[in-house]
Amino acid sequence: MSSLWLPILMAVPVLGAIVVALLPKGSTTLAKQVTLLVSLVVLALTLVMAFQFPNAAGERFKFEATYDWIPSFGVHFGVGVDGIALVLIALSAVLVPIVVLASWHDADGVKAADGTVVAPKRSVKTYFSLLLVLEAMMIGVFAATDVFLFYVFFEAMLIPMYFMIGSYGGAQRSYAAVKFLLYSLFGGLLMLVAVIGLYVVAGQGTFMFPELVGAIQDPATQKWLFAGFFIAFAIKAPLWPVHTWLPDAAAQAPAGAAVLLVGVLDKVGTFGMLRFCLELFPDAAKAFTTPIIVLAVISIIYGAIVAIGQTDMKRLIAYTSISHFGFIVMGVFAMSQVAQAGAALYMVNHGFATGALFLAAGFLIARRGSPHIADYGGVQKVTPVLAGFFLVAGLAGLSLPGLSSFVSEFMVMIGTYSSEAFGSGALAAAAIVSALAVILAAVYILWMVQRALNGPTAEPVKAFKDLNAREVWVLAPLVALIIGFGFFPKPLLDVINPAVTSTLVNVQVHNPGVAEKGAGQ
Amino acid sequence: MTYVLAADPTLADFGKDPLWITIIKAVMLFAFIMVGILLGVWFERKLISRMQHRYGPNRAGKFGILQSVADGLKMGLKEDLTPRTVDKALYLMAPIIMVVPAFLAFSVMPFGPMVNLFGVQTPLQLLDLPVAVLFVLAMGAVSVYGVVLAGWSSRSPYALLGGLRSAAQVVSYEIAMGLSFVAIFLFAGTLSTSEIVAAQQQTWFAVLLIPSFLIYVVTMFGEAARIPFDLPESEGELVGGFQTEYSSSLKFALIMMGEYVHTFTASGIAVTLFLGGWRAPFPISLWEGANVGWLPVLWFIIKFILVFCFIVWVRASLPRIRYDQLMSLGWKVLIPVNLAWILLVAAVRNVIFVRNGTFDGDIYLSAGMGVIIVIGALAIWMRFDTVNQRRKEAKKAEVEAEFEELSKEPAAGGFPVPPLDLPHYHGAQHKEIPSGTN
Amino acid sequence: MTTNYLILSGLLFSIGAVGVLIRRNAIVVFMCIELMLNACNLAFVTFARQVGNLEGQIVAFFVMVVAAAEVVVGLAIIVTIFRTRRSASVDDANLLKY
Amino acid sequence: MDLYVPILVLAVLAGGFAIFSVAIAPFTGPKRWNRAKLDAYECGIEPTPQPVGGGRFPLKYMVTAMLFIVFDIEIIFLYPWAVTFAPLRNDANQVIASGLGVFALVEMLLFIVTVLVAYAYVWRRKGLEWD
Amino acid sequence: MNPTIEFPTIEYATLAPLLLVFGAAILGVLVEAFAPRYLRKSFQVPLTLLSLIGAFALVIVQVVRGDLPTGPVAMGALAIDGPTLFIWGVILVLSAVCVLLINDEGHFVASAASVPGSADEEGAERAGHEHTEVYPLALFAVGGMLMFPAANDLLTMFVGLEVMSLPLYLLCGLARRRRLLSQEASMKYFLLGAFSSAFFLYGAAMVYGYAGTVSFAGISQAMAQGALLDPLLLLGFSLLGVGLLFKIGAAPFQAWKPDVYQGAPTPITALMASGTLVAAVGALLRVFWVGLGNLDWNWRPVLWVVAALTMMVGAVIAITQTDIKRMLAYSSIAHAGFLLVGVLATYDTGAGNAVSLQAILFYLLVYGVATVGAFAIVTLVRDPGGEANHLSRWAGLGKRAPILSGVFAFFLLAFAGIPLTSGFFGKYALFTAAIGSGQEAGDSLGAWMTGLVVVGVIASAIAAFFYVRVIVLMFFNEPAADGPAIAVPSTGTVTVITLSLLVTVGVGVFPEPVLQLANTAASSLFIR
Repeated sequence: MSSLWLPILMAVPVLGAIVVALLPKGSTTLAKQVTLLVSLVVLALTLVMAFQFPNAAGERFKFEATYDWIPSFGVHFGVGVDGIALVLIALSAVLVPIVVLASWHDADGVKAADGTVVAPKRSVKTYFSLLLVLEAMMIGVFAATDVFLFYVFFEAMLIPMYFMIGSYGGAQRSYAAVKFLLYSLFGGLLMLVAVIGLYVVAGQGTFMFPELVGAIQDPATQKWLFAGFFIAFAIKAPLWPVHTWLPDAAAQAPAGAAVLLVGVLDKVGTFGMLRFCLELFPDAAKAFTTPIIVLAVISIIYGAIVAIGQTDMKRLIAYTSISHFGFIVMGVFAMSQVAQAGAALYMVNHGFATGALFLAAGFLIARRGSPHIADYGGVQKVTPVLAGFFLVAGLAGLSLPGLSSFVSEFMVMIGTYSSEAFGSGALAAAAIVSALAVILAAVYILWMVQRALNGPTAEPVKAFKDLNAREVWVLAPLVALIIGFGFFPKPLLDVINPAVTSTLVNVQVHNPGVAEKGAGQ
Repeated sequence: MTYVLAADPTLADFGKDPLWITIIKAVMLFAFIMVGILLGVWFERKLISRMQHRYGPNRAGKFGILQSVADGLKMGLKEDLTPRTVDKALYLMAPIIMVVPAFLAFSVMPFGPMVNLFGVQTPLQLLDLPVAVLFVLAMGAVSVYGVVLAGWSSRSPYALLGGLRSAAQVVSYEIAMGLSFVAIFLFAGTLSTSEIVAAQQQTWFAVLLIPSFLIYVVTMFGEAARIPFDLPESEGELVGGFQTEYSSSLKFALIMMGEYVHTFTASGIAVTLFLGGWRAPFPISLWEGANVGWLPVLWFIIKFILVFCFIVWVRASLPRIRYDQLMSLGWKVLIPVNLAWILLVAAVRNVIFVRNGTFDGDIYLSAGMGVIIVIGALAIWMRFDTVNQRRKEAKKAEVEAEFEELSKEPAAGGFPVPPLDLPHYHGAQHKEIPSGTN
Repeated sequence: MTTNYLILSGLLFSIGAVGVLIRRNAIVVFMCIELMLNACNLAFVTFARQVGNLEGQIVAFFVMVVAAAEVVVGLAIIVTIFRTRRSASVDDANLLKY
Repeated sequence: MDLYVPILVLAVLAGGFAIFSVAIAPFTGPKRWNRAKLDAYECGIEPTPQPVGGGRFPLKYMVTAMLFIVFDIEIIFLYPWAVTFAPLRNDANQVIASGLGVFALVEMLLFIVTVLVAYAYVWRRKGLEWD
Repeated sequence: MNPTIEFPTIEYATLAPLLLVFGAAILGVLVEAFAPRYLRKSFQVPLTLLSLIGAFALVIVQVVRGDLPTGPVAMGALAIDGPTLFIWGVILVLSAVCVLLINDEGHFVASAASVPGSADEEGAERAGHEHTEVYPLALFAVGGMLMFPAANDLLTMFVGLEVMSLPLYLLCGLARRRRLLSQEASMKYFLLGAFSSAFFLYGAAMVYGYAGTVSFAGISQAMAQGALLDPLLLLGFSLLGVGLLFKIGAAPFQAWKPDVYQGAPTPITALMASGTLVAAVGALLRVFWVGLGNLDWNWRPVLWVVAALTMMVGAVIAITQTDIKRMLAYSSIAHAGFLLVGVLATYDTGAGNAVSLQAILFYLLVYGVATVGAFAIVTLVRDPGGEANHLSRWAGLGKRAPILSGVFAFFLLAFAGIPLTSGFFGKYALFTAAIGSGQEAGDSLGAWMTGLVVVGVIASAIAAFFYVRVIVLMFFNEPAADGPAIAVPSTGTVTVITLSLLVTVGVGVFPEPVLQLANTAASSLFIR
């Protein structure tokens, strides 16, 4: 029984990309409209699918579809979603139309207020078709139930993003793009070795994820393979110390691409840890928990501290993300129901929150032509709507209660603190240390808000126009989601929890008491 | 083909002599060649003089027979010059390199059947090898080194050019020569000289394989650098060629000796491979006793002398040809003709073998192959021939046009030229044209 | 008995190899390579004698052919280069005229 | 090995003779020093000694040498072919190994045709022109 | 003398592709000899292409009919088995494609014998002369390429090696522009190539001395019975290895590759980079797997080092290159290293070996195709003085010729092994085979094989850097004011590029048919 939902979901953006690429030269507006339409169709389809999810057939993975792709290698085109994958696909589907709207003029050539060219005119069609290709791959990477297919999307995703950063980004774009590509590629290649090793050692002759679970028994082998996967995901997620590509890439990418990069692409790393590192190599995962938690905590604190020192808005947001990813990784490896559910939820919420922050910052930057915080001041008075959105997004970034990030961050910390997975106090200590980051987050967000939005109005700021309708349409849904899920995260948790449970079963960790607490949240 | 007599040596008979017999045979061979040279030089001069209505040498000894000895002594007593510029080691080695292989080449020449030499039953031949003919060719090739080195080490333009020319000529003719032997091997099935002689018991290869023989005769002159192919020396053009710097001492004598031995070798090969070797010629061969004991040496020497006479005769009759003509003949005529001929021989042999049941195979296929070869060869030749023909005609037309032009304008290019059609220029025939090449 | 020939062949090969590595003149390098090929031939023929079959000799035949073809190609290439390099002087170009 | 002893003997004889002749030559003749005698001979003009390592020579000799190599190598294959073409007989004149027969003929035909193709090319491209 | 001569037979039908190519080459020489100058090209091009296509068709016919010979053919000289036919097919396709490139105007010198810059040369140029000899020469080279991997004994292999190399030596020196460079490349290639074949030959002599035969089956058998530590054998295999590794350009014998690739006319470079590599790897496999299969505990450690070194050297030195052809040459060296990883991946079982073989065959196909495509594009980017090979000239090409640069970028990504390109699956297949072989119980290298794959992965990452650098240069840099012109591609070149692109994309997305083909070819393994 194979369902056509996911293949269609992936085919639609690919077809859209081809259509956009084939449009006659010069029809830029048409290209944008087609892209928007396609992405909205995808969003609609995703939502329909999501509502069917609870009732759909399938044990853990639903909407499964499996076709032979390369029988010689035992590779299948196997797709299917569990709760975590579903919410991440939904996240991508929501973000893409927003990004399309947000980057409506990104490729048109941007002129700063003083007339200097910030970004020269580029091919609009290419940009938007790359965007659609990227969307298809994002859906594919979360939906893949075949390890090889996952790897293929994992690597192939780099290429459209590489061109989006390299061709449409800021002044240092080519440096940033190359750095991004090489880091990811290197990690990916290590993962390739591990993928091959997994296939060879398991000896199952297949790459289907469910069949590979529990296939590797030898602890030493597990450790090696785990390391291969984990390094790739750590680079992707950016975990300290392999995070350095992210600030560059995010700062140089156009705002829309940065949203997708930080909001979705990096989630592939944490998603991969949760799905593959834990379930395929449970023993290794347990063995490595302590060092990984340490890395995660370092990331949390380090990201936050460095963010404080940033003068560039986009870099600052990138560093906050590094801090947040630390939380997610910590949640994943805390091995408790609550923490993992929180981590999964965090992935979604972080996507909305950081997305909103990047976009709001992007609109500011588009008006001033400078990413430096010091160049702004008093924006609030000139463009209250923009400032309002910016403020809400910023507060979501510091996990203010009532906003969505808070729920997830809280769950991660509680889950980690109370995790009895290993019966040690180490996790509790980690949770306590990471709580410091909440304070630091308040510092960097509020400081930025204060410097940029409040205070005396800087001279160039006075000429700012407030958000136009398009820009409002970009930010409003995100803020709505942030607030909505901040008060009512249950729909998300309802789909996430079963998936987390089955993950933990595969990892052979049981702490039902904590699970109950998590469910009650 | 009846089988060879027991007296005929086969390869198995060689390599068994005790050392002292070997030494005796070697000394005999050496003496034969040395004496042969002394007499040969005299004989050649004498013969050629008679052909030119002269007396030739007649002072030293009876009929001047000691003339060569006298020449040799004279050379020994002349001043030995070594120019300053030469590459000394090679300069001195070159004559030695020329002479020694020439002697060695003679060692596989069969003089007769098994004889009783001081109580030992042994073939009258210094040695035989499974690759005897190759050995001869190899030795011929090695002495080319002598020629080249002589020219090279002299460090003078004439000598260098002479040496190269000589090398080019010898190697060119070596190919045709090597090819002319192939037909013999096809029949004899061996490279050993004694066995080739045995294979000629019934018919000489010179009769059976006339084209091969003719080609060999031509290449023989080229290889030995005898007139009409003595271009390496060509006194008129190259002041003596590679030997310019070997003025006139024993070194020069050695070089001359080497060339003479080459001529001898060439004759010896002709006799051995084509003219039945030591076997008695036809009417005498009917007598059983003609081919046993020491008698065959006589037949060999007679044939040898006759071939040598032929060489001298040619020298007396023909002028030296031009270098390009020499090379053209070798490359454009001898080699292709030879190849076609070899294939034809093989095809015919094939037909014969298939007919007498030695081979499996379709006789018509084999015969057809032969026809293809003949027709193919002819067709190719027609093609090349028309090419040559056209070239000649074009040249003729060009010359004619030139003459026409000249006759119209006697003052060609400003120089007063007497009219070219004056009767005393061309004799009676006005239309006489210089002949083309070849 | 055959050992001596093998040693000779090894020596020739080494001389050739060293020559290729240390000589600067293309023709000499080329000659050294030919020397190496001939050392191979010697080794082949010696081994043919030693193991008592004809394969080694057949190989030697083919090697000669190949070496000859190599000579032709190699000389053509080297001569072309020499003509180019010496073309600075009219005299030289004239002397090397083909 | 014994097969080659006679060659050695003859080589010693001939070589001894040749070396003796070369060695003795300076002692038998007179010696009258004259500068001109020691120069290379060049028809009376001032001689132009060639450089060390030999002088330059026309390239056409190189071409001849190459052609020679190609055709000489051809002979390498013709000889064994010719020798084995006929059936091998024993002492009693019975065939003990058949020749290669039609096969050999066909193969040699192909071989020679191939060589002739090269030959035709050389000919048409004026490789066989001398002056 | 052996009294019973085995009557020789030659399986003409099985050898038909080989014979067709050689026959066409000989006909080509005849055309050169007899056709008038203005007609030659119009004879040569169809003759060459048709013969290659015909030979390919003959290969296909044999594959379809499926009655492959079970033993060596032509008196044990050649082995026409599954891998051979696959390699033949690949070589024929690649060379046919390269002939289309050769066919383009302006790559070859008008008169090779004239001195560069002389009036002679100018005259020949003006008269529009061209060396149509390149076609028969290329055909001879292709014939050698077919013979080289099909050889079943060391002698045939040596002859094949030389038949392949000699025409290439000459072709390398025929570039029309920058002739001094081209001639120098030719000489360098010749001297080093001849040097290496001398090593090969001496190795063959040593192995012959050990085994008493030059046929691979015989060598293998001798090893099964005799001592394996015989100095003759050890010396022999090392020298054979030197000769063969030179041909594929493995470190430390890689020095010729960049120079030659840079100097040679680009279509010839394409032929060398694709066809020669394919043939040489085929031959390498035959020597090491078939001939020296019993010695693998001995040569595998050596090849391990060579493979690791080759990958690293190729990848690292490529970074410093400023010439596109040199860079591709170093990339080719790195890829030779990857292929060596496959050669190392021997198993105890035939089925395991078939997996490795399949991977190698697959890699050869995809790499060859992408290489030809890349070089075809290199021919199109031109300066007034010829091809614009300096990397700085390629800056901003993406803006002037987006499609061309896009396709080139795609080929580069395929070289780098990014998923959804053919190169990725090639690398994947090789690495899988290698890791699998190391996992076998009692494997002499064991975990070292995984180590080698890690080295390979690191090399890939380094290699990706310089591929990406070119992409950055083309797309993210501003074009120079006087940038190179993009030649209007001829139909042939367009065909070449399109074909390569289609194969690279097609195999990248859906590799199964090609894998199946390689699998079928490999499953029969090499016959002995």
